Amino acid sequence: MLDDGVLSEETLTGDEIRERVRAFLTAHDPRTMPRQDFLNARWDAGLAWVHYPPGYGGLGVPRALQAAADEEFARAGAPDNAPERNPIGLGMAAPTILAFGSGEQKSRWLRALWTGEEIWCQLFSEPGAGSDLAGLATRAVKDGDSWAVSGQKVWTSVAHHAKWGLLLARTDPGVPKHQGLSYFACDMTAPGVEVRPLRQLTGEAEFNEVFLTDARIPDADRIGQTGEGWRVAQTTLMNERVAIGGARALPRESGMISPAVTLWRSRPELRTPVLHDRLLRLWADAEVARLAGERLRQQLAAGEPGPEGSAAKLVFARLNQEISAFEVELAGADGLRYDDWAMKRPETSNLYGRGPGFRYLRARGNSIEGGTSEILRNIIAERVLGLPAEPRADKDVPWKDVPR
Amino acid sequence: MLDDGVLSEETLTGDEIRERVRAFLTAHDPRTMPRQDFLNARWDAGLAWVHYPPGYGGLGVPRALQAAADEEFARAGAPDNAPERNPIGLGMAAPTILAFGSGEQKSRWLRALWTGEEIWCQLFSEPGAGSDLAGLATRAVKDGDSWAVSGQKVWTSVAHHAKWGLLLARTDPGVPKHQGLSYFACDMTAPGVEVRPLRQLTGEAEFNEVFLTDARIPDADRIGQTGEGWRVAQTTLMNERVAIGGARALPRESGMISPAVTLWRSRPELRTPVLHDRLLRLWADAEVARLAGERLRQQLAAGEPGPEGSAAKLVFARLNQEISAFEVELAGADGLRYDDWAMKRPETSNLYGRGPGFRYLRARGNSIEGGTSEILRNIIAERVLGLPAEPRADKDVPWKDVPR
Amino acid sequence: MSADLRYSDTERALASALADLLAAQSGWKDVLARTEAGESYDAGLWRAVASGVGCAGLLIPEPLGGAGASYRELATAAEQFGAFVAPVPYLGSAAVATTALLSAAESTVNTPAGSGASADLLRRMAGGGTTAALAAEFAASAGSGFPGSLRLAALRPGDESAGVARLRGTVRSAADALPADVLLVPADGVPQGLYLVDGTAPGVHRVPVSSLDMTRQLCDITLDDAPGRLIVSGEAAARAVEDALAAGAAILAAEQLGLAQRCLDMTVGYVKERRQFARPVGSFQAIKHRLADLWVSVTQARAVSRYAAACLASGDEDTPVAVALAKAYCSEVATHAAEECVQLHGGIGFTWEHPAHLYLKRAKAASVAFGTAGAHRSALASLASIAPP
Amino acid sequence: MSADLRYSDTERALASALADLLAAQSGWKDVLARTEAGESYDAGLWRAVASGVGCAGLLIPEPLGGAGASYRELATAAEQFGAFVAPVPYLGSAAVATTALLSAAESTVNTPAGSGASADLLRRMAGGGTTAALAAEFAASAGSGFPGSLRLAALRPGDESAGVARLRGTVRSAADALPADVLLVPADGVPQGLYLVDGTAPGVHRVPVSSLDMTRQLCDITLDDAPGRLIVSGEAAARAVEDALAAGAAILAAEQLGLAQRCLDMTVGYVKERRQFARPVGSFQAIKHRLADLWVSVTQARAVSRYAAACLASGDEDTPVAVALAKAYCSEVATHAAEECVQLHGGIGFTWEHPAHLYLKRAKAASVAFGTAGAHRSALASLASIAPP
Repeated sequence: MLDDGVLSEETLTGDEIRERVRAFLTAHDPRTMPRQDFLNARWDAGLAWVHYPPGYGGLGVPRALQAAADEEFARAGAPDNAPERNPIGLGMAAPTILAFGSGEQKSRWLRALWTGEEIWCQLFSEPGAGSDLAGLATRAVKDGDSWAVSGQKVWTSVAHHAKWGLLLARTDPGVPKHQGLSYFACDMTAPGVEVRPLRQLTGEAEFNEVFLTDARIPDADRIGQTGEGWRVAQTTLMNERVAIGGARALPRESGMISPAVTLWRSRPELRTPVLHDRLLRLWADAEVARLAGERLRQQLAAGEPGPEGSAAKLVFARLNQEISAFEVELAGADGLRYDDWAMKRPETSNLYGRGPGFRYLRARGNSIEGGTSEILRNIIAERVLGLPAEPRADKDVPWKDVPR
Repeated sequence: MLDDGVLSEETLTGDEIRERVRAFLTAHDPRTMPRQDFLNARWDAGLAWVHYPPGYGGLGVPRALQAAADEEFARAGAPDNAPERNPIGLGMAAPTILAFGSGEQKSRWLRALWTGEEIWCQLFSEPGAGSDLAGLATRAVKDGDSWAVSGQKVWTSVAHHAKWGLLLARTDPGVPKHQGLSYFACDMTAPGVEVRPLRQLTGEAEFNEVFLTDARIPDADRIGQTGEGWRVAQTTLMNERVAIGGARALPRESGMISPAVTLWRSRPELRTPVLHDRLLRLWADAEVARLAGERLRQQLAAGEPGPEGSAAKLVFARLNQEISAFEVELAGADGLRYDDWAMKRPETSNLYGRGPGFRYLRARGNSIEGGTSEILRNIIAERVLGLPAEPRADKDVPWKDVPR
Repeated sequence: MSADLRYSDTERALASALADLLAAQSGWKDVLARTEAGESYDAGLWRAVASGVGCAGLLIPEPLGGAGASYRELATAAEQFGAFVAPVPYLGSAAVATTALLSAAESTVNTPAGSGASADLLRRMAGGGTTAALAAEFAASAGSGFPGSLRLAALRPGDESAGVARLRGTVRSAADALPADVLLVPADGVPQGLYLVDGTAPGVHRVPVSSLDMTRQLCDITLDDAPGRLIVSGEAAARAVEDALAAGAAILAAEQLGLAQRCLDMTVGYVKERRQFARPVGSFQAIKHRLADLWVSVTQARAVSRYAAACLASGDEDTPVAVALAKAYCSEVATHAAEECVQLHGGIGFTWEHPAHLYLKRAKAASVAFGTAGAHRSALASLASIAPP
Repeated sequence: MSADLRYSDTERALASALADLLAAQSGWKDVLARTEAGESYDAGLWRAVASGVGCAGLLIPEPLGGAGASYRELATAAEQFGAFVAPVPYLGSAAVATTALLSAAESTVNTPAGSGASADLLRRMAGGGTTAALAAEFAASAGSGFPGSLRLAALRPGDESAGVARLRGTVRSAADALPADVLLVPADGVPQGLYLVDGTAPGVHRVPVSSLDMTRQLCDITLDDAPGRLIVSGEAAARAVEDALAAGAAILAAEQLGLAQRCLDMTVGYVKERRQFARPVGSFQAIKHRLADLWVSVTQARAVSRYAAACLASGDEDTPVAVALAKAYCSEVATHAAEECVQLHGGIGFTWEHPAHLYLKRAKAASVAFGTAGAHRSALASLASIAPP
């Protein structure tokens, strides 16, 4: 999350935050209170995401103070909001709603989002609009107080558990592509919304296709102005990349390098000088990437957001791919086996679970999902380095007149 | 050379070629005849480049038979034509003249070119037109029976020894850039032609800048039609890349890998496992590249030219750079030293001479000279793989109207 | 160097006929459907390529009913099997087992040419009716020593007079052994040797393995006092196994070349058609440069693959270098090509319903099979006199 | 992990002041002209950075007249020296020799703080008026053992009473020793120790070496019974040399970071302006992607360089890992950045009359100095418990 929300004038200290949490826990005993009630109360007390504004689950203090609150709650054995079940809601929907939602929308959505009562998913990509997201074809046509939406979305994770989808749809095909988009919260349980599993090359179906057939969305669920969808979506995407690239503080040997070094240490008979050299390089690269993530985290915490989030996602994808490729080779005969090809719908996405073959295959997606590495390089080149854009044939042409 | 010239109906065998050479040597004793006379006579006998047409130094037989002739001459201790002194003449000028020159031009130029009496250089690149060669600005204005030429050329090797330069100049700025070029042979000793050394980062000045100030070129020295210069230049460039990429049969451990393995074998104390791994990879890559060069040579010899010449030049540049970079590291403390920074003008270009530092620095040029690696990748993508061209702003616009 | 690195007219004709057959009978949807149905090998396709194009017996001499061709032709065929990720046991049977049997037949000098157990089996394999497989880990490479996980066991009454040995032990992750009629079993003991074991004999257990390469399903083989017949022993047996693994590596390198070329072709075709930003994706320079680099790599891989096949065909003394170079280089090119194929297809290339993953899985598994690129490059240290520290 | 990886305000101010000074007094044309004139070190510039910005004594405690800053500030300054390929002996004197002397001073516990030979010398170095250099090969890295090419020689009459030792031998390719007033000489013998040798003493011979990095000219040092004064011996001497080489590697990594950033900036600036095919070269996607990748690498390099400086500054026990990571990573990024700088400038970048080569040469030489990337990664094997085969 690049936006630290509204800062209150007077900032609390970490100790004061801890004090507030302890006071809250005195009044709300997690051992006796129902989980949902406890989480609702925590949100209402501004101790959910402390950097969010008062009234929306926070206290308007710097993001860096969140750790103090979380630690106190964890120490008391309080239930958390199971953030791994709602990654898109917490990582992408919340900052977007915070930045562009109306007061009514923030009040209506943020609490159930944070507590995990309502899961969110993202309806952006389409079969014909992947890298060229702004070229998407899903149409939303105004009909009284609501919008009729038809189209096909793809690569939608957790859609089968979600109550809400962040939907980007074309509301005006008569203007250039970036200008004709609007942004909605789509009720995933509404008629006309059909979710089908999309099987990927690992054998699993982590993702879905979502077919929208004249689905109705109240205008009250539009986020931002009509035609402003592209700008709203940028907030979502930026937060997605930060989330994927990993801006959390992690210990050494986290992530993909962990199973690789574990295999190395436990199976001396697999070692060769060539593999040793490769592992040392990968270990070093992983550690450098971790330090870069830590530096990014420190900058964010200090209110100095930089463009390094895009770098983190690029490096994350490359390293996951290289390390898992190495691990298959290190495993040798075992690397030729695969645990299970059966089609499954995992509850959460786990990039590092299962065997080396799974990790290798799953990691191929890391440079595609959430913005391909190619698109990220374009973004870095143009927005960070200021290199000139390519000649564009579709920029000033009404979307409907662009050949496709 | 991708063009095997005109094949005569009846092809001679290698033994018959050898027989002809022996007969020639009986009539022309290399031990007593002046060198130039001997070479002239060899050319007149069609034993210079046997695949060239009769009357132009050849016999119109397959190029593969050249080796037989050269071997017989070498066996007899006959002087050769010192091909290393005239690389552009033999490698690029000759096939261009053969393909596009008039009968009069072939007769006038080819003999002195082959014997080395007249050295040729190439006047293509300009400070403002490197990769975009067709955008060059040197102007040639017709004035009676001759052309007045003004402009600046750069990266001209052997210009200071050359009698002739292959010149590409703009004869019509009012048409799109590729259409307004013509191709000339420029007398490098004529008034208005000034050659200045161009020092490169190795300290040496292998190349020159050539300043043309109202230099006069007779229309009789134009090669190909007026406005056809780009097409003629393609023949020159294709031959340049084949020559640079190396289509000659070479023994294992030729070229840049040779000093590296020699250093490895002679200095056991420099060896480490990491460097060992790198050297094995480089050795393997160099050997694979050699095999690819050999396959290309076999295809050319069998009259099956393929597009692999561009690949060869790309790989040649990359390998030279990687191997020499490795060698500097292998050399350790010695790699930190440099033999001599003094400005010199070497007689011939030697990529592999001197020390590791020189090889490393000189190799940086391999991906720039004779078509950058970037331009070669464009060519492969578009001409070999048939990928669509980029949008072009300068294709159908008169050259004079293109902003620069 | 005298090796001809081009394709002969015969080879071109063979490749063309095989490509036609595979395109007609084994499109990627058939291959994918078969993996889902659990019928990983396509017996009908094998019969067709054996009888229609003669692929089963390319290496087998004409007197034994084979085509009397060479590793050059087999490598050419392998390129097509790679291009179609064809689920047939050509590699295990027509390359590896055949090489082991030819090597064994050559070593049994006191047996008249064309007779003996090896020759008998080769005669049955020539038409494809019988297939054989070496009972060895697919990851094993030439130079890693005689496999030691299978051993001679105590004889049973009557074995001696029947000329039967008893074999025990387990080999994991063996390739093309699942559909094989006969197993060639390298067994430790006295004598250390290569034994023929009938796939249907009592005590032969094969368990299919869920394999990274879904189109070349591996199996674990357990022999439980299974009866075997010695075909060659001692040094000659070790040589037969070495020859077989070296040939397997070289032929697999050719398969990798064919796979890489196909991945390149598929990707080039896709990016020419796929439009984003109102342009074909293939008109973007970064994509063009990557595909140009890939084409360069494939070009290089072709040269070294041809060289390895030519060296094997002529028994050149440079064969160990050629095989190591080919397997090292082609392993990396094929994996890279398949990875680029997935990446440049974008989301669709990451789905189950697109062929890219079939190629990715075969490429990655093949890069481990018969020795990784790193292992083969390490072998060059002694072959090329580049001594370690 | 508690290390702060950002720049402090002090560090930003230091970097900015130093950049202004270097831009004003040491443009690349000045640097190039100096190399051609054979005056490889710029004494005036050194005086300016020492007095104007206090760079000479950053590590030296305030009681000894220094700035009492830390490796963090020195690393920040090093980035600027790299960005300008500045021909000043900051690395050899303010980083390496200073660290050796600080380490020695810490070990000589029976000397009151602020007294003794090390402290005296540090006091003279704090203002930049005196520079010192370690007499060691520039390619030597921490962990490669006590240098052995210089040895104690027989004493001359009167030496003993004067407290003088005699030193003999040759060290090749030493950095920043050419302009040094004092040499710190690690010498074998009894006692093995670190000795101070005055640069003007009889028997001290320094021969300039034609160096790959024209902006940091090396020299060969020959000592011919040169008089030296022991400042620390035994294990403490070995530790002083180790500390000095480790600090050298970390500070050089920061220099490499600054150099890489500058190469990236120069290249980005050039491709925005340079037009070919009626477009800025920087609008071509392949160029954009390469520069984006380079920017990513520089971003990563910054994090690891900062980490190494922070570890050194706080004496963190992770320092050996941090230094190895930083030198390994930054060596490759700097070399790659300089190579891309040459390549993407096209022909002009290959000429003598463009600054790209000054960066290329420094980057390549720095990648060998104080241990190559490969050597530092190999050191991680034991530091990170990744045991070799």
